[in-house]
Amino acid sequence: MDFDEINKILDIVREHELSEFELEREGFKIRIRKGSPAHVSGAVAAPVAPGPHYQGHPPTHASAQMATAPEPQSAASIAAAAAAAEEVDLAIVKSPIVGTFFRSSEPGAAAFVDVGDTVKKGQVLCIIEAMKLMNEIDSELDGEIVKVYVENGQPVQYGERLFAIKARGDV
Amino acid sequence: MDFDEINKILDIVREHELSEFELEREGFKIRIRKGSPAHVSGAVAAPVAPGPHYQGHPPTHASAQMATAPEPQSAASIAAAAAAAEEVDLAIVKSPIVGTFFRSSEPGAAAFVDVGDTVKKGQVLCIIEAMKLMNEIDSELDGEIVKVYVENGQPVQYGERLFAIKARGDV
Amino acid sequence: MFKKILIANRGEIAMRIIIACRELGIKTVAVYSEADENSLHVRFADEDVCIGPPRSSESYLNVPGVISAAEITGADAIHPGYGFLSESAYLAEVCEACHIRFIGPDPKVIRLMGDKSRARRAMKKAGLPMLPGTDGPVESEEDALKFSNAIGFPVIVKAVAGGGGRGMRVVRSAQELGHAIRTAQREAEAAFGVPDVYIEKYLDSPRHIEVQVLGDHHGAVVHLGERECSIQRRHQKLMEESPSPALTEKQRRKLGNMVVDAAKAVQYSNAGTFEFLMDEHGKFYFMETNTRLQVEHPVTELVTGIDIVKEQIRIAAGERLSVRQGEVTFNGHAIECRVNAEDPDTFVPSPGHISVFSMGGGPGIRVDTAAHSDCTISPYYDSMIAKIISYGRDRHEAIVRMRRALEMSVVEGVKTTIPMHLKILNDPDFLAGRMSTRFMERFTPPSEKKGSLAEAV
Amino acid sequence: MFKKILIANRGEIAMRIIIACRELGIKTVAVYSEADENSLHVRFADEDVCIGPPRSSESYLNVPGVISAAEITGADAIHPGYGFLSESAYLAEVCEACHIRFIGPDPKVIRLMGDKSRARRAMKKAGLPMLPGTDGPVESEEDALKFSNAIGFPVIVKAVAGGGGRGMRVVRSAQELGHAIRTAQREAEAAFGVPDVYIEKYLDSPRHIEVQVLGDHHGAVVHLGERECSIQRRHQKLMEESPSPALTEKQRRKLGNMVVDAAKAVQYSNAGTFEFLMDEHGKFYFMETNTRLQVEHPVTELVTGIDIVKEQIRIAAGERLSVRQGEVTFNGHAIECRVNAEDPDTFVPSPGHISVFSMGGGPGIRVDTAAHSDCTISPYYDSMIAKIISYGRDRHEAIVRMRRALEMSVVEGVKTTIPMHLKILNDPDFLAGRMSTRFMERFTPPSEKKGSLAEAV
Repeated sequence: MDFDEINKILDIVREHELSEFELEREGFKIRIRKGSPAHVSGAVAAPVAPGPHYQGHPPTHASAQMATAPEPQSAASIAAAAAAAEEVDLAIVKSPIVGTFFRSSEPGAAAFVDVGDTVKKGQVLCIIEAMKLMNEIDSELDGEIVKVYVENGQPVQYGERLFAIKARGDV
Repeated sequence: MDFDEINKILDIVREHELSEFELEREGFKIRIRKGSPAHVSGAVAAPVAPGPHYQGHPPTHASAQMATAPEPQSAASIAAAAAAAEEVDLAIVKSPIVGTFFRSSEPGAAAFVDVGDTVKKGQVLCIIEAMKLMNEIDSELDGEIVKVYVENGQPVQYGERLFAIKARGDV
Repeated sequence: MFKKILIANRGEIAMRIIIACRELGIKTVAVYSEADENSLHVRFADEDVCIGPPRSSESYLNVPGVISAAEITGADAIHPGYGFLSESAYLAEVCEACHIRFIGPDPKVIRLMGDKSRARRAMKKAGLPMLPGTDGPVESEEDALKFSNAIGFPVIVKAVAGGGGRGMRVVRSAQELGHAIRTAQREAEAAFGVPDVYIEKYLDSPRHIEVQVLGDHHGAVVHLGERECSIQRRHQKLMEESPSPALTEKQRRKLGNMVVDAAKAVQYSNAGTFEFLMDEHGKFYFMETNTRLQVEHPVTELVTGIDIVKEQIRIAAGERLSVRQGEVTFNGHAIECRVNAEDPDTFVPSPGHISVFSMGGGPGIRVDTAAHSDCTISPYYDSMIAKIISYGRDRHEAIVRMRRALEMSVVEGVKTTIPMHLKILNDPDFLAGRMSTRFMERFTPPSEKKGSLAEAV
Repeated sequence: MFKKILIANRGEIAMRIIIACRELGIKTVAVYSEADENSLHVRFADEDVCIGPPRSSESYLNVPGVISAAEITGADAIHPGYGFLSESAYLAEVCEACHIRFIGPDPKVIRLMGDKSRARRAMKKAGLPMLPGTDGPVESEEDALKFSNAIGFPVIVKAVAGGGGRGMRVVRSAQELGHAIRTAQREAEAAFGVPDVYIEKYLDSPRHIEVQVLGDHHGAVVHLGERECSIQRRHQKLMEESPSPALTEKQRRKLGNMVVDAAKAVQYSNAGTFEFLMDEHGKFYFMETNTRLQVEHPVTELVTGIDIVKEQIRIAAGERLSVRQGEVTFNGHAIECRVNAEDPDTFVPSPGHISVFSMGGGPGIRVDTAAHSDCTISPYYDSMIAKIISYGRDRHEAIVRMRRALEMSVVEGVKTTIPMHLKILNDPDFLAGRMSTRFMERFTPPSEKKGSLAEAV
């Protein structure tokens, strides 16, 4: 059972609008609850209405929809929580504008920063070109670059992740 | 058990409109719940989301709609169950046709039957006039008239309640 | 004008009639079977009466139930829609006896047109062109050959007592004729006990063209142009349009006038449709008259601007037609797609609960439906859940609008024929207006092609 | 023709433009704010780019964001819709500089028409009738009286530096004039620091009549008739129709030709609307030109059969107008109701989650919307959630169709203005076509009536 398989199961759960799915086999057990809250023994859990999703969402956006859906107690959100935990100490630098992402000041030049580099607050991390203007994106903290999300020359939207930085205190 | 098999099970769940499905065999267990949330032991009964009704129902039909809605755990169905219990020993004579309900053979004549009367199988209970034809409605069992639902001269629809009869065995 | 109309139907057409009544300020009574208790037509009518259990034969086809419902609610007219009792001369007669107005032609006309051989004789007499055929059974192979040569091959040999495709043979040359007659006779004898066969002109790939008429009770009849309904599967129309891409203005006028004359000859009143086959040379052959509103009436409404259902009601109330022939104008082009709850490939019905129902809208799109999010398509009745009708300045615009409206429609819970419609709308022959009643064969799974000859007849 | 168009808008108008692009076979790019991630326009566009946070000033009004989105997606044109950047000469100029086609008039024309006093001078020169007024501030009470007598009472005294209703006085007779000028001057001085006032003809109950034009880049301009938009509340149009019940065929032609000449005088291209006030004597006075698509364009589309948005795109791509003036025909009558998520009595916005959304359909009904069941109306933007447009052979049919379409519409989760529209549609004055911009005062709660004078100006 890997993430592909789990994703397949989650697809099934969504497609069939299941509220609960449990599968157990030798050395393996999975249980998923979705949408409506789980009422477990003794607990007085407040019921949560299922998220207001438009069901006719074209498939291309389906995953995005799922990821952004407010489903506080669903398996999907538990997975998301795990992912968040992983990044809990990381600062994510997001693009403040729409444009094209460049990692260096000009073609052929060295990248402003790379994974493993230590950066200081105010240090240029990248350039985003918009309307022929080169907008320098600075680091807002001291820390270490642990991830670069976008490839050189790729377009980025507003709010798109660019870098993950591990703050100095944690280095 | 692979995805094909799971899908087959899900088809069965959907086709039969099951709310829960559990299968266990050596080294394998699957459990599926659908639609309404799970209530497990000790749980404080939670409010259940209303069934999937068309919300735009004009008020005049609201009650009818509600009563017929498939809401296995809703308050409405509990009320219905109570009503059913009250009448559990009664035979309800419903109108087999659309027409006008008459309790006697002609204006001024005595009613065929009245509350408290004992009737025999085959005895005329009332007349329903449809297309100028007087259709006699007979009792299908021996028993006692305990209720007359419709007033003399009133129109009745198909399936509308006319009389309640307490069967002989219970008298 | 009527005060209250009972609608002896269900689904989108019941909604269509309720809409017309609302626009005319007339109260409505819905009748329904137990399966339709929560249907929109019940919700939107002013009154409603349950007339029977789910089976149509005991509810929507139940004449005493319908009449009694009209009596207890005090309705002064009945609109039968299409299907069910819409071509029931009996209902029309009972209405007459009960002093309830039947919104449709006179029962005598319904009866005449319902009897195919009498109708053909009457229409032939009234001047409509007929498919050439031997008047009676074939007497000898020689006569048959002489006749077939005269009308030209291909011809079709048909059992007089026939039906269901048995005792039928398409003959493409003189050499095959004798053998075909003998085989057909043997089949006919085996199947129906009567060996008699007759010969008729066979059209290989005809178009289905029909003409909409309206007649009032003052002797006026107008035609509202034609509809092309060649896109069919097993005689079920799937997509209709007006005007036909195959007709010239002159043909339209000629065919229309011919139909108006024929309708006048039988004193036709209210709405009706005269159906024709059109061969590749542009010649028309009368098939039959539908003495009722058709499913595809909206395409005519869009190109003429005339509300056919409201005209029906006004006519039945004794009013004069609101237009003369010279005032009927044809603008733009309209196409209708029947969205059925069916598998788009196999056409197997797909009843069930619709969780999401949203039809594309915007410019040039009309949607006639009784479906909605969170409704149930019951297995008891017709599988059509909506009609999407597109309108454009020309055929191209009507097509592209239909295409994007279908693409933007969302139905979840049941399968629909929308993907099939999109296939048709992208077919080069369809785009070029090259259609015939055999068009859908290209989309039919191979297993179904067998026996398609019989179907195509 | 363009290959890919970026739509710098949201809501129903973004959907409307996507629809036009699909019909023309052009790819689309949606831009959206973080609040609109799940909106229909994002779902139905071929590509989408998030351009900023919910606040319009940082997203839908963000010119660099819009231009960058066009650049990274390779869009070759931008359609601005209405509102937001639609009348931004700056966006049009940046587009020019970036070799992206702006779908709208030339930036110089946008700038000219956006400057009200320059626009009035240009339009006066081009022959449009203006509301009579003193060219500059009132010099003396004597001059003012002479002028007022010449143009006839009532007149309105307005602060030159004015706004918001302060420094304004309606004067109905010569006796009141002196006092009114002095009061207005004092108010103006207090409010703006400048006591200057001027005098203009005051129309008590004018109609709002506007003329739709289309101009191509080859010098051709046509008008598509007028729209009557007198049903307003605080200058917000609520219901529009075409044609106006107040215009004769002759007036329509005269007004239309006048506008075409004025548009040609400023080399107007693409779609635009010339707004007028009409007094009780049928005289027109130019107000302003909207250099963009209007919310109410569908009523014109329905009576002319011309798809204004597709024309806009074709014009911007350099094509010639698809019709000459003589080919523009007007058939039937169309009415639009703007369904807003607002309290129908107090007009307080009612954003929130829509659980059920179903608009009435059927014959003669067009629905333009980006709402659907299970969608959220965000508080950040305009409260309009749908436009229902009805079409009929005549005004009566358009009205009864609109009425039943509204009655059959279901929206749950937010309040809508549907009940208000139904009130209007049942109002005897509305039914008789007797309207003015003061029409809505009868439905306005008393607390709001104060200050309505200022609003009505």
